[in-house]
Amino acid sequence: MDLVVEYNSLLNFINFGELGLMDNAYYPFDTYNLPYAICYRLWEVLGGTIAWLLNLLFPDNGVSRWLIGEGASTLFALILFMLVMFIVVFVCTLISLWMERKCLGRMMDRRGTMVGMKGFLQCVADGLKTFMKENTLPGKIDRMTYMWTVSLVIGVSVLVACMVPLSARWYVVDYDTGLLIIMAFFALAPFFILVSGWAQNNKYALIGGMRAAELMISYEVPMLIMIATTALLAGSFNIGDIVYAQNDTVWFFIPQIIGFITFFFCATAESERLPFDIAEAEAELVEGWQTEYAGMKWGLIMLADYFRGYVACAMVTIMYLGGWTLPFIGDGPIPEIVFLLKTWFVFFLMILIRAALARVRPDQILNIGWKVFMPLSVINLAVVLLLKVGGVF
Amino acid sequence: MDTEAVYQSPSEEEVKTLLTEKFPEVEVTKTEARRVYAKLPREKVLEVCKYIQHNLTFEHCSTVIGVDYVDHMTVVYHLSNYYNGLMIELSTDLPADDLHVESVTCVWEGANWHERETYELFGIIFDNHPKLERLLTPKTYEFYPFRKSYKLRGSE
Amino acid sequence: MSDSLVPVKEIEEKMETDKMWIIMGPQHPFSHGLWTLKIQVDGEIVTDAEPIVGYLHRGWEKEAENRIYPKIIPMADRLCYAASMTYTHLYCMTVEKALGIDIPEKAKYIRIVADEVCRINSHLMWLAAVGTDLGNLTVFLWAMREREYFLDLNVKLCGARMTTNYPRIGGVRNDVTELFDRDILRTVDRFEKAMWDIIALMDDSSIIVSRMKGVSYLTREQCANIGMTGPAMRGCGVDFDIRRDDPYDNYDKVDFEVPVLTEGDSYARYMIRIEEMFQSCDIIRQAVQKIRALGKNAPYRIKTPTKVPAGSAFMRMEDPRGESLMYLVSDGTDKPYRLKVRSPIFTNVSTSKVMCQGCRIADVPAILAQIDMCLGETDR
Amino acid sequence: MTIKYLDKYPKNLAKSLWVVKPSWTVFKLFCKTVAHRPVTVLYPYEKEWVPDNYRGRPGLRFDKCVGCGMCARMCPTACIKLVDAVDDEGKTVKRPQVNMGRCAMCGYCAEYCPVDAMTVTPEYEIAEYTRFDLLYGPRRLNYDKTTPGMEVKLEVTLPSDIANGNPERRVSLFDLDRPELTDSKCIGCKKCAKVCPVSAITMVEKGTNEKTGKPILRPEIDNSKCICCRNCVDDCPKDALEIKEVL
Repeated sequence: MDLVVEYNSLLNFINFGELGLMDNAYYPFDTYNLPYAICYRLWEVLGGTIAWLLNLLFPDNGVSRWLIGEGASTLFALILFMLVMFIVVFVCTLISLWMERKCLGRMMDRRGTMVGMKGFLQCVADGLKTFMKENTLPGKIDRMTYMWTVSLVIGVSVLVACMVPLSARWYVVDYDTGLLIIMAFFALAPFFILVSGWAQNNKYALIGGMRAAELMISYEVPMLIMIATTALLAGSFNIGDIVYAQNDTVWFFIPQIIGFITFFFCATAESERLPFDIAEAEAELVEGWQTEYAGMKWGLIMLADYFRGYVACAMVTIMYLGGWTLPFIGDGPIPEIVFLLKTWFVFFLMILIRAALARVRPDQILNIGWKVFMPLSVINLAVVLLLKVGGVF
Repeated sequence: MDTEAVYQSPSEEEVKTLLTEKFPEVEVTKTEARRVYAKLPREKVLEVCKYIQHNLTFEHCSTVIGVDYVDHMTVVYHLSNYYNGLMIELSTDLPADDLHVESVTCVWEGANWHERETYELFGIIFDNHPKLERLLTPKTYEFYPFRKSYKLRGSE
Repeated sequence: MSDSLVPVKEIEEKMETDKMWIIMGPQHPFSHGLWTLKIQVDGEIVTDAEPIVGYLHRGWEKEAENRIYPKIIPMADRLCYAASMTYTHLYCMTVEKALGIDIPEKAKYIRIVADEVCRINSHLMWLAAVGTDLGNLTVFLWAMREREYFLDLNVKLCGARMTTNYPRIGGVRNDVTELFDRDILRTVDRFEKAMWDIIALMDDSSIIVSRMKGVSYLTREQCANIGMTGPAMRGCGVDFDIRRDDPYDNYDKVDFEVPVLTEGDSYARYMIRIEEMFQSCDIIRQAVQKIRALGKNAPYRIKTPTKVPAGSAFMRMEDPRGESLMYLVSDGTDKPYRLKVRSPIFTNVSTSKVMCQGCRIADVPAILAQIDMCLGETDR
Repeated sequence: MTIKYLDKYPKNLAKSLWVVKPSWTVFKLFCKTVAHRPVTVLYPYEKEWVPDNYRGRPGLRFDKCVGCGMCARMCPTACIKLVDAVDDEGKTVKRPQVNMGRCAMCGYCAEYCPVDAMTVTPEYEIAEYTRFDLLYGPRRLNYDKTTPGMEVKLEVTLPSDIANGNPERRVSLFDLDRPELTDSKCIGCKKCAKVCPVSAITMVEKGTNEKTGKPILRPEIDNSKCICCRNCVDDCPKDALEIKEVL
């Protein structure tokens, strides 16, 4: 409890002068934004120090005045804000990576990673190792496409991971169509995978890329239907609205239990995790579309995979598990931690599935996608429609 | 195909009498429990093998083995019956200057690789084999390593 | 029909897709060992396959011609790392046959125990490989965990884990150690319980079953003719097991079932192997009882002459992977004149074209896992 | 015996909800391994127990060794070589040296050693930085904690004993084999006496040569000392000695 109290006192310090923050003419958000507030305060300290030092050297200069002005503060606060958002998501992803290694190890009757902090530092070591490798390019590739596709795959994944809000006060943008935008960016990566598979001049990569495309096409549709269903139930595409709608009634996995299971599997497939990782099926396709990427590129692709896995879990949490709210408590003192715990719980389910199941064959994946998940999502929609018409929600 | 009676699980004695009656050239040298050892001239190999496969229902060809006796070479076939576990060992001698024998791949598909192996290691040519190429050794090899004339370089 | 209309068939011919050769191996995650499988694919469907072996050709048979008889036993271990005991056993049996001697009862039963432990080892290794080929690493690690207990048994028996060098011409290397029978019975009991967990992971998972069911169908005649042997053959309906139908050592004195299925698909081959592990447990129990009954001081190894009389002899045995056969020609010296090994996988892998045709790329590892590749004995 | 697995499977998987049972099995093991430790051993820090007869590197008891070279003769990888070594009394003697880079750990040297000087040892961590370091000289082959369990006894029963209805008797492979002299071939060169590691061979005068007047020397073998190492047989220039196998 002490920790919570301390955290709250810290927040109170940051919230100090909240109104002042909001009164800033350049304030980029509509509502209170915690990371921005942190960054703003941080810049007030940093920028104020710089301005003061400059002022000591050149008394009463314009730069100092500009640095503590409203516009410059907002600008630098936004730059810090980007950094903070990325670092938080990065650490969350690293934790889920560590969790996967550790839990998977225990499920397989082994220990998982062992280096430092119960194996957490192994992620850091692996990252450093891949980053320090030589940047090799295979011959006879389409070099341009090869490079920009992988950059885009990674970039889009990081972008979409950062766009997931952790609470009502922790977000990047608060669109009315937030869920759709996340979904749109989430579904963008397979296109680049297809192109990159072609650009590598490798038969395995080509087949892997085509598999990624077919996987995406067949799983996008049920996913979108289920997003629409949730939006129908909540009456909005806005993430905050969806979460608070669940807080007001019940978590949505109760009325749409079919949808929850189906969406969970679809999300697993979309993030190309085992059992649905046919695009990089290592048994037959070596490493699928990543075959020709080595060193840092491969490390970043791996990280991007976990970013996508994190986003998939976050979407399940937002849509079905009540987001950052808890029943009877609502937002609570630290909604961000609640949200992350729920996300990691969903990720644990994914790890469980990964440990228990084998890889599905491509034609079976398409069959499951079109013949099982598609009808199930439509049934789910029908159930929700009945509930809505019946006036339960 | 021979249209004679089919013996599904012949005993050792039956195999001996049937083989020697049908093919006077075949010489059954020895019989043991579930084992029949026979010798035959190389011209008759395919004919006898067809008879053994179709009429005595020896469905499985275990091996085709080459042995280099310096003055001649021997090809040994091990054929087995899936109904009573009987095995026939057919051996045929090839003169050293004319290493040709009819392939039995058309009778047992399983003999394919064994014949290829015997060809590449001993230089015994199996006529009418669908694909008589080197299998284990590189395609650029020009000698037959398992012949006695091929000495190992190092000594123990 | 007017000339402007192009016949449908012609259009179909024109629209035929390009076929692509994919070379899988020798460094490929699916090839357990050094071999290459060239597959021709039409989209995702395999239209042709050609296995290429020989990367590990060491001239084993030629090498054996330059060694005295006892020195070939450690070499026979290295034919197959997973089934070393059976190859050593087979070699010793062949030499014994050429010598015309009969070995003590106890040695026969110890060999049976060692063989069946080796069979379980090998099958668990195969199960692990099937797990990874189908994309489930948990099966791999669980199977390897079970295998470890049997490797420990090997250590207790003869001091080595994999290359056991245990059977000898005329018997076995050493007597069973004290408490070995207790250890082995415990291990077997434990294994039978633990096996159901792995089965729950494999057979109760609809994904694994659906990936193996109905692929690479072979008829009984086809299977016998292309020379496939072992569990793969029994999965196709050939009711034949050398241990039962052509018994060697004392296999006719132990009681066991030979599982046979007529489905002929990949899943049937899988099921046969799983059942064989349970049957091996039964055989081990009976043989251990027999060893106990023979008493502590029963002879387990007889002295054999160093020179083998001239002549030829062959023996065959039921390897974990199929029928293995050794043919020995002796010229009366202490070195063999010719020693030929018939490896089951050498023939089984030549059938991969028949098995892979018409399947999908993703099926190829699942199908070839059922062959249980081991390149040491294939290339020799 | 009964079929145990095939009568239960394949079963209708829809009844067990397709993928629920494997997931549940994995989850059970997860709970178990979180509460207890997993089955894996943290190798460099903890090691598995190995029995005495574990076949690690070969070990040599210097004092017991007679330098007969049986190990070098039986080694399948030819990694054993007899080298000169200085024993405790300052004499130069022949002792085996093992090239561990080639050793296959088959245990033949321990098995065929007639005096049980060679043993197997449970030492398996023998990685070195250079190939030269892998050469184990006679002194380095010594293993401090040698126990009787590390000796490999070559116990065999004679087929003739079994035929006589006395199968209990076990002897070493070398107990009864003795080299036998073909008198007409022997030239009396004393080579066998020189190479005999246990000095079981003495040259005995058997009369004088009629033409030259020199004494005729013939080896005489002390059966109680002979260990049947075959050195005399191998080194005989005229193949006059031959091992007579007792079966």
